[in-house]
Amino acid sequence: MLGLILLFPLIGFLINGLWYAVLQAPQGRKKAGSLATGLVASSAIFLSFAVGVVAFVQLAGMPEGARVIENNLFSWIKVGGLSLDFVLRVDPLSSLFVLVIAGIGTLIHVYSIGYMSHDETPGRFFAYLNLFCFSMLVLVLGGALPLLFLGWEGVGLCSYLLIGYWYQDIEKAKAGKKAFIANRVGDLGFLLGMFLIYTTFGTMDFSALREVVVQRFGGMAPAGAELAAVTGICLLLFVGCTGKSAQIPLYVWLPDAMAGPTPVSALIHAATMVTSGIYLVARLDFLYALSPTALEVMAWVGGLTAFVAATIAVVQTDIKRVLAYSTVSQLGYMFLACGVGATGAGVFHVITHAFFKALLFLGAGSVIHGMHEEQDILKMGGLKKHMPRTFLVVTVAWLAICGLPPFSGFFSKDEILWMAFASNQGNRVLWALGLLTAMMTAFYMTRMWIHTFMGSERFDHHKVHPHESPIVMVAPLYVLAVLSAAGGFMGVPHASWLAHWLEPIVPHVVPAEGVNHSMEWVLMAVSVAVALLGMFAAHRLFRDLRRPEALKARWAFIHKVLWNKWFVDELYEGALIRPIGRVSQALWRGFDVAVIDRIVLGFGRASEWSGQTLRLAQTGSLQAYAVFLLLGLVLTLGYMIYGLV
Amino acid sequence: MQVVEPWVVLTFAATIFLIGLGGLMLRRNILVILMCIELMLNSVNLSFVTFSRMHGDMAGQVSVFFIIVVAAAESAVGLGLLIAMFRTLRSVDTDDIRLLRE
Amino acid sequence: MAWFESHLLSTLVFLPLLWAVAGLVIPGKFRKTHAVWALLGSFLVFAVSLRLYGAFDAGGAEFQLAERAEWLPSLGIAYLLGMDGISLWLLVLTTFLTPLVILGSFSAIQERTKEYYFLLLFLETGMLGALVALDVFLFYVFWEAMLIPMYFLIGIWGGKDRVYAAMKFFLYTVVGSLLMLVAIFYLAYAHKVQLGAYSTAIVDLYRVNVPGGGWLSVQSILFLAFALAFAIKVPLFPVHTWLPDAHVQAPTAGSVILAGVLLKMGGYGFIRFAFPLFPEAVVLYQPVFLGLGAVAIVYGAWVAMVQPDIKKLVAYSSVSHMGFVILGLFSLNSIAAAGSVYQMLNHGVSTGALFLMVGMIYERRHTRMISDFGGITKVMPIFAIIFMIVTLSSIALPGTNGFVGEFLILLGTWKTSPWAAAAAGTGVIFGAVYMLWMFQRVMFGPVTNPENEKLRDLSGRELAVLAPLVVAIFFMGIYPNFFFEKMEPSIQRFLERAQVKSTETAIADLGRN
Amino acid sequence: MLSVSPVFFYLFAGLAIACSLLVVFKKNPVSSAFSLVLVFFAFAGIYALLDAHLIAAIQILVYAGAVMVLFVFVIMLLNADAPSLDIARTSAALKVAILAGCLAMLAFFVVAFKRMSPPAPLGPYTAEAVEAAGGNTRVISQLMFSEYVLPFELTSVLLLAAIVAVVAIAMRNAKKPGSAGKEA
Amino acid sequence: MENLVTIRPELLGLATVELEALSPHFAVLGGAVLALVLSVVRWLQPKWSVFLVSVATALLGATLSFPGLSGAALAVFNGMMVVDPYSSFFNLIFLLSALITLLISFRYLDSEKLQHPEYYVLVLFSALGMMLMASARELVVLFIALETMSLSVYSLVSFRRADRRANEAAMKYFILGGAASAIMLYGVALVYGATGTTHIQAILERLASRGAGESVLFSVGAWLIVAGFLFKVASVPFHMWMPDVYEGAPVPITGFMTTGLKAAAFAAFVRVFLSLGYGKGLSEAVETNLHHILWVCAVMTMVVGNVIALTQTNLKRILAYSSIAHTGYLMVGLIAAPRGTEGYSSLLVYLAAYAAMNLGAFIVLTLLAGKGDAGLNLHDLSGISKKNPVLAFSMAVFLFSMAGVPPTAGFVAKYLLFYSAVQAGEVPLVIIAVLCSAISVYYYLRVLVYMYMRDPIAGATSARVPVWSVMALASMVIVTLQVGLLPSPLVEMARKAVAGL
Repeated sequence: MLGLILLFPLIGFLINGLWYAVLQAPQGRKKAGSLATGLVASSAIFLSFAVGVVAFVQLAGMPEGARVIENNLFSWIKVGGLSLDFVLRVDPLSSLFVLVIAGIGTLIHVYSIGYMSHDETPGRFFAYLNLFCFSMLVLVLGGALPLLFLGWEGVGLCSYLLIGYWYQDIEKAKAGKKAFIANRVGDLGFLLGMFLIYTTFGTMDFSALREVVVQRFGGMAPAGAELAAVTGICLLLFVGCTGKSAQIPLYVWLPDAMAGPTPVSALIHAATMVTSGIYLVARLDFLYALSPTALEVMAWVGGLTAFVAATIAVVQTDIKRVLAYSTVSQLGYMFLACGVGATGAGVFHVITHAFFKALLFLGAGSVIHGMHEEQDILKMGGLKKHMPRTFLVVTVAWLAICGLPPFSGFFSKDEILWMAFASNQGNRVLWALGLLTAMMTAFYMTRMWIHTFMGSERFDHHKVHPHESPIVMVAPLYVLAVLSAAGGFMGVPHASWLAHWLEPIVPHVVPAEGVNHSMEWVLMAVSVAVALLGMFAAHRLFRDLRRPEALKARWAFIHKVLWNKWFVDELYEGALIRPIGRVSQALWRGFDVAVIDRIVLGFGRASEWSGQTLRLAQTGSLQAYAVFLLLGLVLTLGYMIYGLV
Repeated sequence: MQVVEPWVVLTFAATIFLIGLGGLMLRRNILVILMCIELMLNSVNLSFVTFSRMHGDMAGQVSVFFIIVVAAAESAVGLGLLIAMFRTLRSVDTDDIRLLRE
Repeated sequence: MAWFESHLLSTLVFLPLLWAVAGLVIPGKFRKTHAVWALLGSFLVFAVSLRLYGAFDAGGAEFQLAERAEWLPSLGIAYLLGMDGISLWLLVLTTFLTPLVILGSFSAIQERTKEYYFLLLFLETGMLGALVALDVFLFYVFWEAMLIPMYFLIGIWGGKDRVYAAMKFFLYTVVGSLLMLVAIFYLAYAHKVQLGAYSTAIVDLYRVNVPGGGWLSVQSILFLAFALAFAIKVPLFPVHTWLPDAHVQAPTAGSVILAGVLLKMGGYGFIRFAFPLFPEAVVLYQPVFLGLGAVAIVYGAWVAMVQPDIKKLVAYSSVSHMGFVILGLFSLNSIAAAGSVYQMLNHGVSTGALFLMVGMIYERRHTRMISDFGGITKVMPIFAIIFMIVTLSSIALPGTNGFVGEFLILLGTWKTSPWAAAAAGTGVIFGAVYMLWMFQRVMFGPVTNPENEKLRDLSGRELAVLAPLVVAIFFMGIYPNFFFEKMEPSIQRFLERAQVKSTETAIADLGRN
Repeated sequence: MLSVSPVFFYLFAGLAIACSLLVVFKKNPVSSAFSLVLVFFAFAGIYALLDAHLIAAIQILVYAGAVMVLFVFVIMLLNADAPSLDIARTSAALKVAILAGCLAMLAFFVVAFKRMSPPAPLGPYTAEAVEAAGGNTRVISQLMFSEYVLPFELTSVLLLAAIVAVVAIAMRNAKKPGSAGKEA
Repeated sequence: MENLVTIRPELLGLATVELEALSPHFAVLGGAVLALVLSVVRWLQPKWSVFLVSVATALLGATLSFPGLSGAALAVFNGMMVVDPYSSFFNLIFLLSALITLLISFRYLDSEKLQHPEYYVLVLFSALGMMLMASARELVVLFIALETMSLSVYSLVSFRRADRRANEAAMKYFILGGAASAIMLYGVALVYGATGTTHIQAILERLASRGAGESVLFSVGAWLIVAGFLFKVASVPFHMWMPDVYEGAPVPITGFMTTGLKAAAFAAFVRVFLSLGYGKGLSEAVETNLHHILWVCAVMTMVVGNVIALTQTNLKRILAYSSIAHTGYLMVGLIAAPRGTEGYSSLLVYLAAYAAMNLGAFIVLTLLAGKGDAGLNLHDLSGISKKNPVLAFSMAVFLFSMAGVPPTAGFVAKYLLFYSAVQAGEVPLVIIAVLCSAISVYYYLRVLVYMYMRDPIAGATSARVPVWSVMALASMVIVTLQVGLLPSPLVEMARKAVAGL
């Protein structure tokens, strides 16, 4: 039954793909419209969503402890001591992700029908989108690490294809390549982690792995070499996560990924792909729990990423880049949560973030759609009047992301902050950092909100006349708006259905003893206050634009640093890419051609040279030959006699 | 009456042989070279005769007979070659035959 | 027909040659008929190889379908053929690629087609013979006989300075194999001394114990002689400089066969001769070759990055891919060994496809410089799709054949030496870098060069050439067990012969997998 | 030990060495030819001393008579009797090398001959036995036609081959080139 | 004094079994004389008659010597000559090479306007000389046979009388040849002095009994004889004459010399080498010295031959230096033979294979040679494969065979030779040999480069290939490939031949 979830998007991909390749691609063939191809794609993902819901219901029906549906499709690789089966497994954790992926996927597919209406080859777009959903579902449903890796690289490929969808613009193609290579760096860490698991525990299947770990370590924590191995595994897998979920060292590709069409950014770079890192950590939570150092590293990386991304987002002017950095920042939050041991909170934030971030992106999409591809918020303003429905839904999302109480953002972010403060892995500094980032999030989101919808209209009127997006785009927004608003209630502190639901996979974290219960309410109030403070500051600052200009002039240096993304891209270019280029040039010209070939040809030239010199001995004069003969004779005779005398 | 030591005769034959060999290398005039070859063959004959006397065996002397025949035939062919060469090169000097080299 | 049934391997080996000789009758000017005749022949040979697949039963004896005939009894040299799981798949790869190559060169080769197709089929005979020969002398005969047709293929139909490339290719291999020949002499004589009778059959030579021990003991020197000959063929890092020249100058068909099969001879040689004959030396030199393999992977990738010429880039990528094979073989455990044999098959398919496609662009634009291209996707969409699939297979994307090979090799190598696996792992990244960078400069971006505007897309024939390869890429990626079933027992025997107790059995009893 | 009177031997030996040096160092080929004749006479003398009377006779008949006549005839034919100064043209270093080479060889031979152990079993054909059997010539000719019949016959083949060879070399392809083998 | 029994009539008569054994020799001699007579008869068109008679003689001689291959060794003429499988094996090589030379010379002489019947007679006489050398068991007889062969070859070398280079080559060959023969003869004299006999078998026995093995006289004499042979096979210290003579001589004769003359020299060399006790009779000290000298000579021959050939552009000179190189390989076989289990059989196989491929190469050269042997430089060959593909293909087979690339006779020969050398423990020598043959691959393939990979020169016409030459060429290609693919008949023949030594 689980095979069906995968089958539908695959069939969707094949239909669109073959239809495009055979009928549309060759020169002179008519291109199919976005409606037809869109419907095929959307129905495929919707059916998969339906099956997902059925599976969810079935799971819910099962007894508490044994909530697992598993079917083994076929034996993938069986060689030497290794045997990998293509086994799909759904349990509470992955069912949630399936619903999120398929659900939001369907909404975005419907939205794309409208968004891609005037694109030349929508068939190709929808084929890639379906392929992405297929890979993401494989990632989530995969029962063993290699299968997860199959999905892992599959989504990497689809993000490459979709970012570089408009391939004629070389910049967009470069962005796609950058994304794929950054992911590949991460994937190497993932691979090595997988090998370390196999060599230490002998299996890569999740359930088998869990049994081996429990049986080997049971209660007491591992020590010495065992600890080193487990920590190694966790850190290597985390390197994979940083690659995929855009954390500190490898996050540079996500902002550039905005080159892709907006639905792509919404689906891949907000809701699904970037969260696969969290899914992996959650799936192997029983391993991460064993190595405190790994958790600490994760927490700090998450915290720092959140903070740095937030600082950059503050100064960005492109609407999609602001959202991109905000995503990086929110992902930092999620890893912060996992790092302090509250994986449940992390998963909860994934879900809520998926709702409001997808909504924000789609909202931005409809703004851009209305403003005829204009993405710079400084050239927008006053769109409230022109796009009332978009304004409404974006406002809901804005409130959610700032973390105001009734909305979903508040519950998940607050849970994370509380855990950062209270759990025995958490520490005060991280909590403070998180709080500061929350404030800055509110600040830059409000800035974007004001620039886009409020204030004077800064676009030139006769060229651009904004209009509301068609119903096919707005309907999904409404659904998402509802989810963003109500989504928080599934994880109300102390009575969270979600924690209960994830119980067997992700144990519920109890706050450390030293912290008394009442502190939670106090901190909740503090975080709401901080959010309001951020909003109010942005509102005051950006009411008339002269004041930010002045601020920018005074703090020019800081602005320049933030505007250039802390010069991280330049750092990588200078430190890695250019030196490797120079070294390989040296290797090729220098070593390959100069050293090896010279040696090889050297032998040839040496024999040629000796040939030339010896050849001169053939002077042609009879006398010389005779003397040479005598010489030979005398020497040899002498040697013969020498032996005897 | 004293007797001649065999090695004296053989050394004498060897000196003649080496004079012939040396002459062959020293002289450029092909005629003299041919004569030197004859000298060498004569000294070989002498060695054969001396050895056959020492061994009290006639094999040496019979072989000398055949060697003389061969030497004669060889010098005839040599002179023939010399005439043929002379007809085209108009000289009997080895310096002129340096066309084939390296 | 009974004779064919009982002498399946001989028919397989000599059918192409006889067919080629029969083809000589067709007069020179009927170009098309030569090509079609050769194509027919190659299909026939492919059919025979499929029959072989059927006849080979995995559980059976080590070398099956064996044929023996006295050849030089006084020296114990016999015409001994036999096949095991590993050579089965390399045979099928050869017979699978040859028809595609012939079909691919219909339009490419216009002059002297009679000799061209004769040489191609002669080359096929050489390759097939080397794969099934179980007598060291017979193997050496086929091993060198292969060089002659390839030398002419590169030399006559090649690019600008083809003569230099052909000569370098020939001399490189000959020097290596001559040293191997001396090692064969020593071994054959050791067999006579130790076991009384003359024999150069490989099974007998396995029994000869050569004094092992130190770095420069007899066994090590003999091993190095064999290893050098095969390393040149692989090509392994320090002795690889002939490959880029040979590939750049060879005609399309030549470089496909060169990359597709000739490079595998090196790997096959290691498996059949170097490892089982000198197990101690293998263990002794294991770190050296693991290092060389890893260096080859990284070095090949790095140098490929800066190549202006597509063919040279693909050539250096072959150095990198084959570095994986060496890494896998020298990890001496069954997963890595299976991975490296599988990687050899993958490399044959994906690099073969790459060269075919580069050939197709070359036929249209007569240039191989990346800078001359740009925005080809707009003009040739079908070509772009297939080129993308082949590129993905070359950078080992899961789901394609490349991934299975590299995954197993890295997993196996990790067990033997984590550092080598980690270093080789970076090759995966650099692989993606140079392939995608090339793909982007060639296919994406606006159509800058006016000549690129009017390029016609793939013709039916060209599609027919590429379709089987694309199917193979996905089939090998999704259902590798089809290949592993037949290969498995032979790999076990190979490792037992290399007398190394495979380490993973120690781990297997830790937990079920 | 050779029962040879030293006086005569040293006389002939001295003559032979002197004349052969003359052969080599004389500028005029004709004088070289004549000194070569003297050498042959000296050799004939030594043969006689060594009781090889047939060889001595043949030496004079064949060498002195036939070969030298041929030489002189050729010298006159090519009127090459002009003195050729070719010794001067060879470089001094070459001369020294040749001399040194020859002296070294001579030293080796002398060493070889001095260490020669007397051959133990004396063959049947001692001087006296040959005398008794009817003289040197008789014995040689009888041997020639019994034990050594093969070399004897082969020399005839050799001479035939030599004649054909010389004819092929020296004939003048005068008149019609390519004429079907009708030569002078 | 009992009267000496000097007259032994029984030695004069020839029993019928001896007649049969000697039939090849008598056939060739009779044929030569008949050809000589016919060349004088004017009305009978001597050009054709002599040619046909000589070809018939060569064929007859070859067929007659076949039975000798399997027969027992038969000593004739008081043991001075022996007809055994060894000599029959070599007779086949000599007559084969004489036959091929005759076949290709016919058209060659026409084009050179040198159609004189003496040519064919001299070829037969030199073939006869070679046959006698192979079966001579007595040093003087060997010397006479050697001289018969040499005299006829001197004349054949200078056959193109009008061409200065031919005369020069002949004169150089004669003078140096004469000196070498004199040196060898002096060696024979010294060996006679040391052992009291010139009979090969007797020398060996006397060596053991008289203890002459250690005497300086014997070792000096032995080395002088070996030096004489080294000159004939053109080993390094004595090789200077060969390139010039090969270039000066007419092409068929160069072919005849590289195959027939070298084989004859080696045939006699092996017999004499055995009789001089290398491997059995010689004392320890002399043997090691001789081994060292030969080792050095072999290495230098291989290196010099291969390396200078790299620099040559004239095909005849390339094949001359390649012949020197092959002499080097043969010397490796010679050194290794006594200690290796294979003995001299690999040497014989090599000589046979070398003869086949070399004759083939020279057939192609003769057909390509222009007037006065012009047109044999490398660039004249460019594009031949387009003009006459048959010639190009056969030349390719011969060149690959010389380079020792598998499916050809050259490879099998090299394999056996080096295999027996490794068995004799000469591994360093074999490694040097193998590396030298790697060098040789370059200059052999360079010829192929010009033939196949260069475009033909404008106006180059395809050479008219007469029927005789095609027959000869086809037979050589077949022999080269046949020995390459099915070597066992030749190897068995060689092993039987060596058994009798």
